[in-house]
This record gives sequence, structure tokens and C-alpha cells, in this order.
Amino acid sequence: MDIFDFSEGREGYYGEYGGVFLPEILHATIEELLECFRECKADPKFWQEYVSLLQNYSGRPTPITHLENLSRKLGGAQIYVKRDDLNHTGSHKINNVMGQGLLCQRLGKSKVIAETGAGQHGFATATMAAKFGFECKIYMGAVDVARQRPNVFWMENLGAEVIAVEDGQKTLKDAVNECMRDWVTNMADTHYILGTACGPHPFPEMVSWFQSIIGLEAREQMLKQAGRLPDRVYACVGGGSNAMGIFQGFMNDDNVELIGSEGGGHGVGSYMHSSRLAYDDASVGVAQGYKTYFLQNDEGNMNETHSVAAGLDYIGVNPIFAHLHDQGKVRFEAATDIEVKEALKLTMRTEGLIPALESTHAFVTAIKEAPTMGKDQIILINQSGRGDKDIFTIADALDDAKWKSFIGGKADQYRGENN
Amino acid sequence: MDIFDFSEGREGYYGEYGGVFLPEILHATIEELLECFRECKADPKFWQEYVSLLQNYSGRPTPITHLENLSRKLGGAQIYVKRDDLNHTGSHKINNVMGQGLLCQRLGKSKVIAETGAGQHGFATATMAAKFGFECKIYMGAVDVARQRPNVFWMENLGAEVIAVEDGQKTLKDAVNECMRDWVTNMADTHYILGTACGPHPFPEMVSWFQSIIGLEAREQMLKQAGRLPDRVYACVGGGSNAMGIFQGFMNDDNVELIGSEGGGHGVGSYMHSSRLAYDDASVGVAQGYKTYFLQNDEGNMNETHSVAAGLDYIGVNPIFAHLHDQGKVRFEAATDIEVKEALKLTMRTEGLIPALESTHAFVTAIKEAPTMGKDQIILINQSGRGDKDIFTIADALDDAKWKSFIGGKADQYRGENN
Amino acid sequence: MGLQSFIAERKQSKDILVMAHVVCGYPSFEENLQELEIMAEAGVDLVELQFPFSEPSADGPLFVRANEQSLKSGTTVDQCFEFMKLVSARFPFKVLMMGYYNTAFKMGEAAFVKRVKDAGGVGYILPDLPIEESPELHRLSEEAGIEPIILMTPTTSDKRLAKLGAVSRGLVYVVARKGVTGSKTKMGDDVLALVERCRQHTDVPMGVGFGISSKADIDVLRGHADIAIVGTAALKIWEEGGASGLRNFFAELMA
Amino acid sequence: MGLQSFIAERKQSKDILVMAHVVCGYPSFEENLQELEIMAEAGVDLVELQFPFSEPSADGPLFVRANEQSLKSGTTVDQCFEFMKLVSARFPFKVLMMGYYNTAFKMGEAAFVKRVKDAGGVGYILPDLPIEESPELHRLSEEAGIEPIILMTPTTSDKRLAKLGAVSRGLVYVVARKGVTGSKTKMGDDVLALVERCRQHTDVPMGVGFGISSKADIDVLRGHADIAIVGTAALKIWEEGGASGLRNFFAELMA
Ligand SMILES: Cc1ncc(COP(=O)(O)O)c(C=O)c1O
Ligand SMILES: Cc1ncc(COP(=O)(O)O)c(C=O)c1O
Repeated sequence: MDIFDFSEGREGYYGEYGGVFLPEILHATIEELLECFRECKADPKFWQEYVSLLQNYSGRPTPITHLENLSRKLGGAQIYVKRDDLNHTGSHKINNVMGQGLLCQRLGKSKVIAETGAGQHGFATATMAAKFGFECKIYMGAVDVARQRPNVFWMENLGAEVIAVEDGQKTLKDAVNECMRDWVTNMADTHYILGTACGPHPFPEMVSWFQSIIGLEAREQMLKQAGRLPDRVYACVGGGSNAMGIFQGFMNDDNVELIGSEGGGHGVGSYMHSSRLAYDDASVGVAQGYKTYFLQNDEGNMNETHSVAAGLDYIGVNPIFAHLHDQGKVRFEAATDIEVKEALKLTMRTEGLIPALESTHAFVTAIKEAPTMGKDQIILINQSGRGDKDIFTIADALDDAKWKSFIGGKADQYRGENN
Repeated sequence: MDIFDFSEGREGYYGEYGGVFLPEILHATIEELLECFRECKADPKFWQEYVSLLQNYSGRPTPITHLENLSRKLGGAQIYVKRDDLNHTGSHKINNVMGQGLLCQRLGKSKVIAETGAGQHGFATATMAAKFGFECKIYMGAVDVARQRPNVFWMENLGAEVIAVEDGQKTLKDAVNECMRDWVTNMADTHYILGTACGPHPFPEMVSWFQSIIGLEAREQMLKQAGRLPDRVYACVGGGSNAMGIFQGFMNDDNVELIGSEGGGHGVGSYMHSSRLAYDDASVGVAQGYKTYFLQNDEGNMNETHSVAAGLDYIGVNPIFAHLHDQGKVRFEAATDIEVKEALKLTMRTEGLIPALESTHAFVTAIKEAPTMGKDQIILINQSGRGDKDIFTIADALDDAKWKSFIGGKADQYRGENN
Repeated sequence: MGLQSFIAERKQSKDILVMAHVVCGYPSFEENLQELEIMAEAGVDLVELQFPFSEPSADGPLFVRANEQSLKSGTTVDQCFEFMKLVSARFPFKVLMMGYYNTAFKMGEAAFVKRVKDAGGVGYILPDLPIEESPELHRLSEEAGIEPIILMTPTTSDKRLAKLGAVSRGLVYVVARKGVTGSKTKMGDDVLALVERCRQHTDVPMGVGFGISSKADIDVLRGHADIAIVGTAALKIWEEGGASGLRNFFAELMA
Repeated sequence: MGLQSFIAERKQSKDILVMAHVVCGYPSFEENLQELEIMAEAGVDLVELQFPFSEPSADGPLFVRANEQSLKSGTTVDQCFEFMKLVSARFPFKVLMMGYYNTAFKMGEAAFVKRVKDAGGVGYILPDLPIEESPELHRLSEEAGIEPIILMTPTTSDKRLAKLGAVSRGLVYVVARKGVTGSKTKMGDDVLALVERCRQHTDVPMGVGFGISSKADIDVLRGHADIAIVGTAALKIWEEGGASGLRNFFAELMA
């Protein structure tokens, strides 16, 4: 099955989802991007260059780690983890960003813009821009700027301009809108580095293509290390890029079940979550350039969303998943904030791994299901990022008293310096 | 040249440096350790197991990155960087720690203790202990506990007990003393995971052996990627483990110059530094179990030391380096705090890399020397760790106003929650 | 009477028409009415009623905030249609729905067309709906006798202008420059050249918008474009100068 | 008179001797003198004068703090030797230098031996100096007629005890338990068995230390060891109870 073979359907559509819903002024830009992407995808040298860039700069291939302790503790399936947390800048976001960096070079553009929520994609983009010598602007909701200062600090020190978006909910979706506004103005010399497999065609396909390196590696590694394919593969789903990345390695393996884990927030019925497919609260709509399931009201205005993981806290899901969900090809579950905190603690203590809060959503679902599986079964979790750069969020989530008093002391010290 | 062939000199001595200066009560323990280490070193399966553990858990081999931008900007030698920052937990410390973890298993001990200054070694040890199922205590100077809270937070969440040492300068050397005190009490079931190539024999040799994986990889990678060996190799030197690690790859290559970069702190003559070999302030002494150059007064009491990089801020240097310095085999330079800040900024902006403050010391010396070298020459820098987990230190070092106001806001938020 | 004939008729007595813009429910429907009254008095020919949307990604800061505030104060799509009905009945200018495609998509395209029509609207502007995605909506609109307004822009190739021209009806909205609504545009030869280029591909009237804020701007367009589209400038004046400010603004603009 | 004959002589009138300990310059040299006066009055036989060191890794918390405070208040090695001279001249007990090897190493081993000797010391205890590292120092000491005190411990194998025994002179310091100075030791059969084990390998007198804090502890050792070594307990009493406290402590201890 090649989901990107549009020869029998409409280009850029996955079932009824996807498409390009952009202002006319961007038509030429998106066409140019599509054409350039088609060239790159058809050119084996491009992929080679991409892979070797990631190898030499970001440390790919990332390994697969067998979690013997956790598997034993849960008493069911053998758990393996794909370690995209070991990437440079700490998450899978760098894969996509480096790929788009190469593509931006081909396009001959000198500036890049990107939206960011948690800051990981912005951090990766700022890093790539420093490496490629692009001018870089990162749009970030003002609420996120305030709560994700560490990432802002690094982006700025990497030479990026970080712009706090004061509109709307002042979070990720508003940063996307602001990117669109920049892009319709500056498309002549600016490429928009979208951070996930959402947005108008060809972004879902393009981001998925770059992230497919995760799944390509993982499949081979599982065969080598575990001797066979996993029975189930788990990944968290924000926009869906890391999940698309790993799932693509197993798309044609009918015996491998694919499970996406969304941000369950305060749980089903709370309306404080970001589960577009696992819960029943989302409906099909068109926004931010594409058609998919959105958390929106009956009139098509977007609802507030919530997840303890800023990177999952988004209104839409990639259109490919909307389609694969319809097809029953990918199963979607949700992990609540509380479950995430517990799974994070468990994973830290039993394996010495600190998954990002986003990635921990995949762990939650896997940890729930592993005990119901046989000891001879195998599951693979995608650890899309590391949690140590989210110390503020995690310390808050774990309500750590010593951390809070440390911060109080630091603040006093800084205030003292100013006097 | 095999520096670890003691057949012609005294076991555990490098020239006049090294040895074992421990209380009699530890004699049996250190003998047992030495014997076990000798077995491991002689057993190719042990090394294989070690390498595959690091591959599967920590992402080794770490890549070599060619810094084209920085090389171009400096206009001299081509700069390559060994990326040990991409290791799990963010530094080369994990290499040693995983090796000692395997050894601790062989010893049949169930508890580990470790000293830590910056917290990287403690973080790595806590991680290893979680993975191996050891009980873990980390000794850390009270001053360091206060200023390195993020690492303490992770260590605790990984299940380690972090003990604030209130003696002496309340920093790294005092944590070492406290480890010795724990060890003389609990050696029956406790292994002391020393964090650098210092301390009594066999620690300098053992830690160097585990870290030699850096140099083994790097030599091969340079040949493959640059087509030849580097002309110079730079590494920062705290205790000396990462430097020993990479240098060992080139020890027998007479045309490769090896340069260690120490903490120059406030500069020569300031007596606020931690340069044991690059400056003339240190002299030979015996403390913390071994003989080497220490920053001490005429009566043999240790001086206060300083470096912006907590991991370099230590009184002694590994005895192997004291010897190689005498022999002229390794050249030692110092990088001052101010130079480090500038080099860090430069590296972030031109290459998208954030070296740890420790590692940045190696960059400083390399950046000074690269322009004086030919364009056809090659230098290799060991990036022993990543800086993003040192955000507090770096934000302080860079005196970032927005960061400070963020911390103030966070503190107010926490205080508000308590009311 | 359809949009295009209305424009033709008005153009008999004027060398250039003016289309104005309000965001429904911002600052409030009452104030909208006052604004519209002033516009009507000044002789404005067409008005876009913007239905607020939570993701107005083609709008500039002022309209973004207006969309947001309107939604916050509880504005619904029903209210917007009711308001449209009231407005199109009360005033002599013609009314267009302006908004984002999701508003139409969520109620269903057929319902959308019917509701615009029933509310007295003569057409709609959906800036995020490209022609590739709108054949069915266009068909429904044609059946109902309302017009889907096509946008032509400075980045549109001739080849594409031909495509757009082929399906344009009622009027074409010529986007004077890159960017979002709200910032100033230097109205000059570039804009006029663009209008000329667009005219090669369609016979429907040409409205020019994005950044028009003064009589001088309109004077530049006079004789070249059919309609000057005034958006943000009017809202800004309303916020800063209230009713009297807006009255003066339109008086000067259309003098 | 050398250490060993001094011990032999004293043991003619006592079944067990007592060795006490002060950290030079802590709380001050004046207070050290007062303490020593009390010890002398009580009939203490031997005293270790600890030379403060910045890295006292074999000491427990109380001595660690004492080392630190003494250095902070400016105590030098010269002062310690002068104090040793004064003390060994003034009091009937014999004095040993106690400290870490670096103090000796930095001044040079020959100078160290000479200075201990000149200050009236009969020997020294350097807990971080293993026998493998001390042949030259032992040779110099023998020449000078002072004694390097060897430590034997619960973890020392018989094989190693034999080695240690072979080079021990003056007295052997039997470490009663694992750990650092300062915490309580349960004085019982284990300790006595250890002393017996040590005796198999040397004829020099046996002192037992680490955690001795009461007459009861000493009673256990009586008839088994030659010397009871009291360290931290005395300093603790001095800090808490001052001169009268210390006087009572030694009176009870040596009753
Ligand atoms: C570590 C990590 N994982 C997952 C995500 C979610 O994005 P996606 O679903 O595109 O992988 C993010 C987004 O910020 C992230 O930072
Ligand atoms: C990243 C990093 N590099 C270097 C060092 C210095 O240690 P060493 O000289 O043993 O490599 C440290 C110590 O904490 C460190 O964390």
C-alpha cells in the first residue's frame, strides 16, 4: 500500500482528507514547493545526502533499546524502544527540519520561518538555520513563550528571532496562523518549515517522508535485534509526524498493529484534551490549510485543547491518520495527563530513560497493553524525544517541592543582583 | 607506547604519578576491584558486551561532525567534532558509568555510590543504576546541589538518593572525600563509581579504558570521513577522562598532536582557576587516593579552585596526564571563563551546536589555533557533553535578562500556589 | 439583481465604486449597524460582512483581534446571517459574505449557499478556498444566483490567471500586494499593471483591495479598477475616532 | 625512650593504657592545651596530635569539621610542630603525629621525620599511607628512632596481616570496625577476635580505636588490647561540656 500514490485519487488527498486550502497568493509558492519536493523524492542522491547529514550531524541511526526491566515487571510482551530522543536537539523534529533545510537550499531561499508549541520544533529549526546559514524566525504563542523559556533561550542563542504570538489562545495553532501570515508576505525568499505532518499538501507527505527514516531504521533493527517484527508499534500523535515516521516502516506488514496515542488531557468527556481520533469530540473541518478532524464546535470554530504535553496540544491531526483511522489501519488511544505522569515515573526508575511528555503518551498505552500480551510477543515504542529539556513542565507536572524552592532561591538571587 | 604496561615500572604508576593511597581498610576492596578489572580487560567478551550495551542504550558510535561554517570563518584548519554530547544523558560520562556498571555486576555488588560536581556524572550513574537495578547514592557538594538543581531533580527521579555534602568547599573534591567515607564503611556490598580518570589505581586506568571507546571510534571515523588522521586533537581536561578517552585513539600516531584544555577561570595569576598543568600554580602531592599535580599550598592543603564549568573545577588531574605532560606527549592550555562564553556563542550561531561549558574549553583552544594552521590541516575536537542541560549555568554565564525575568515569574507562580 | 449588473448600473453614475468591510459582532452588532449607516450615507456601494472565525490566517492584526473579540462575545453564524438579512434589507448597498471556508464547510455547501441567498447576500469571499476545491460550491452558487468572488494576486501566473478568469463571476478581487489585510500598500504603477494583467483574463469588474486607506489611493485606481475595497482603514478609524471619525473618513474618501 | 618500651613500662602498673586525640588548633591551641592538661591529670598515656588537612577523607564528621575550622583559623604545619614540642616537653604522656600523608610528602619525608623527632614525637599515624608506599619513610624513621604506626583492620586478610606485622613497630593501631572515625562501635567478641588475629602476626603492643567512648568499652578490651584509643568521644564532650565535662569524662573512663 502506498498512501502517497495519488494516481487513483486526487493529488494530496488521503480519502477525503488533506488538500490545499490556502490563499490564492500562496498558490505559486506551494506549487514551487511541490515541484521541488517531487524532484527531491525522485532523486536518490537527495535521500543519500539527507541520510548522511543526519548521520554526521544528528547521530542517526538512533538505536533500539530492549527494556528488559519494564518487560519483566509488566509480565507480558517484550518491550523495545526506538530512541529518537538521542537525536541532536533531543527529538525526532530534527529529521524533518534537516530534510526541509536541504530542500530550502534547492529552492534557493535564504530565510526560514516555523511555528512551535513546546519549542522542540523551533529549537530544531533554529539549529538547522544556524547550520545552513538561513535567517530564522520562530513564531510561538505568547503563552508558550512564557512557559517554555528554556527553548526560547536556546533558539535566541542559536541566532533565531522568536516572536511571541499574542492572538487567539496564544498557543501552537495561533503560531501556525502567524506563520501563514508571514509566508503570504515573504514567500519570495522564505520557506515555511512546518513542524508536523499537517498543513496543506505537500507538507503531510513531505514531513512523513523525512520522518520515514525512523521506521526504515526501526524495521531493520527489530529484525536484527529481536529476530522478528514487532506485534505492535506505539507512537504518540500530536500532528502525527513521529508516528507517521515509525509506522511507515511497518505499513505493509499486515501482522504489525499500529497504535497512535493522543493527548487525553483530563480525560474523555472533559473537553480538556487533544484527542481528535481516540475520543468522539472532533469532526471534519478545514483550517490551517487542510481538511481533517479538528476539535471544533458545530459552527467550525476551534475549541480549546489541552494536554500536559505541549507538543500534543493541537486542534488537528494529520490527514493521513484521519484516513488510516477510517480504514482501521491505525488504532487510536488516548493517554491522560495523570497516566502520563505515572508512566514517566515508572520509566525513569525502571529503565533510566526520560521520555519527553509527548513520547510518554505512547508508553502509557504500551504499558497498559503489554501485560495482556504473551511473553513471546514484542512491542515497539517510539521515544520521539527526551524529557530532560522539559524540566519545568515535568517538575510542574510532578509538583516537585525542592524544584520550586530552588526556583524561588534563583529568583531571589537575580533580584539581588539587580539591586 | 602502552601507558598501561606496568611491567617495567610499578603497577599503577605513570612516571612518578598515580599509586594507591587509601586507608588500609580498603586494601582488600581495591585489590578485589583490580583483579576483577584485570579479568574484564583480558576478556574480549566483556568489551563486546560493553560496546553493545552502549550501542543499544546510549547511541554509540557517536558521529563526527565536520564544522564547515566555523572552519571557513576561521580560515585555517578544517575542524571536526566528535559528538559525545549525543550520548544518552548528554555526555561521555555514561561510557565509564556503563562499563563500571557491568563490572559492578561481576563483583556481585548491589549498591553504587558516586561523587558529582556539575551533576553529569551523577546523572549518568543514577541512570545506570536504574537500568542495572542497583541502589544508588550520589554525593554532591551542597554548593553544587544548590546550583545544579536540574541534575539533582533527575537523579532523584531516577531513584537515586542525592546527599548534599556540607564539608570543605562543599564542591566536587568534598564529594569525593565523602564517597571515600561511605566506601570505607560499606565496601562489602558497595562499588564506588569514580567519575573521572583520577583516584587510586586502578581507577585512572579503568576509566581511561572505558573512555577509550571515544578514541577508537574517532580514529576510524576520521580516516573514513576526512581520509586521514587529524593533525591535532583537542579535549577539555577536568579529571581527564574524556581527554584520555579520545587521546588514546591517537597515542601511537606520532604526527597527531594532543592538546588538553583546562579551566582557566579568571586567568593566569588570578588563583581563581583550575589549571593544574597549563599554569604554574600546581605542585605534586597526594590526596584523594593518588599522587598527581594538585592546586595546593606549600603545606599540602588544597587551594580553592574555580571554573565557569563545574565539571572542570577540581584540584587534581589524572596521573597519566601529569606523566604525559612531563614527557611532552600532551600539550596543556587553559581557556578562561570569558573566552569560553565567547566560543560558546560562536559555536551555537555558526554550527547549531551547544557544547557543554566543559567541552567549550576545548573549542576555545581549537578556535585560537585553527587560524594559524593551513587549510589542508585537520583538527578534531571532543565535544564531551551538551550544554542544554546546563541552562542555568549558561544563562547565568551569558547574563540573560529574559531568562532571569522568566525565573522571577516562575517563582512568583510557585509562591502563589502555596498561598 | 445580480452583483455584476448592480456594479454596471452603479458605474454609470460613478467612475469608481467603493466596497467596505465590517466584522460581524465587533465591536458589537449595534456598532456594526452604526458603521453601516455611515457607509450607506457616504454612498458606499458594496459591503463585506465578515463572519468571525477562530483561525483567521489571512487577516492582519486588527481583523484578527476583531474576529477573536467577536467570537469571545458570543457571536454565532446564525446571528451573522440574521444580521446580513437585516442589513441587506435596510441599506441600498449590496452585501457579500466574507469569511473562511470552514464556516461554509461545517454547515454544508448547499446550506451555505441557501443561507447567503436567503439573507440577501449577492456573493461570498472565502480567501482560503482555492478554485481547485470549489467546483461544487460554484455550481450550487450559480444555481442560486449568487457569486463566488475569485481573488487574483501579484504572484498569480498568467496561466493561472486564465484559469481563474475562466471561472470568475460577479467581480474579481485583485489583491494589491502580498501579505495580510491591514498594512499600507503603495498604490502605484505596480497595482495598475496587475489590474491590467487581470483584465486580460476576464471581463468581470475588478475590485482592488489590501491597504487602501485614502482618497489618494482611490484616485490612483480611478479609471483602472471598478471598485476600491476599503477594509482595515475604516475599522481603525472607528476604533480611534468613533462615528464622527468614520463619517469624516468616508466623506473625504469618497469626495 | 622509644614508644614500645614506654608502653611496656607503663603497662607494668596498668592493665590497659589510654591514647587520646586532639586536632591541633581546634577549637584553638589554647583550648588544646586545656584539654591536654585534663588528659594528663587523668593519666592518659599517649596522645595523637592531628595536623589538620584539607581533605580528611578517613575522618568522620566531627573531626572533618575540626580540621576545616582549624585551617580556616590559620593553623600552619609550623605551628603544629611547635605545639608538639611544647606538649611533649610539658606533659608526661608520649606524643604522636597524626595526619594525612600529603603533609609529610610536601615537606619531604626526611624533613618530616626530623621535625617529628625534634618536636619530641615518638611516631606518627598516616592513615592514607599504605605500606607499599612507605619503605623509604620507614627506613628514615627507623634511623631517627621514631615509629610509623601500622593500622590493621577487620577487612585485612591473614596474608596481609603477616605483611603488616612484619613491618610494624612501636604499636599497631587496630581499627575496630569499618568506617570513619566518630561513630559508635559495639565493642564485643568481634573486636577481641580481631585483636587476637592481629597478635598472630606481630609482637608489638595493640591499640584499639574507632568508636571507643566509655569505661565499659575499655573494660571489654582490658586483658586483650594494650591500649584503648579514644578520639571523637573526647572532642564531643569538650564541645558540649567544656573543661568540667572532659574532666568527668576521663575520670569515669579511666576509673
Ligand atoms: C518529542 C515530541 N514528540 C512528539 C511530538 C508531537 O508531534 P508529532 O505528532 O508531529 O510527532 C512533539 C511535538 O512537539 C515532540 O516534541
Ligand atoms: C561534559 C563534560 N565534559 C568534561 C568533563 C570533565 O571531566 P573529564 O576531564 O573527566 O572528562 C565533565 C565533568 O563533569 C563533563 O560533564
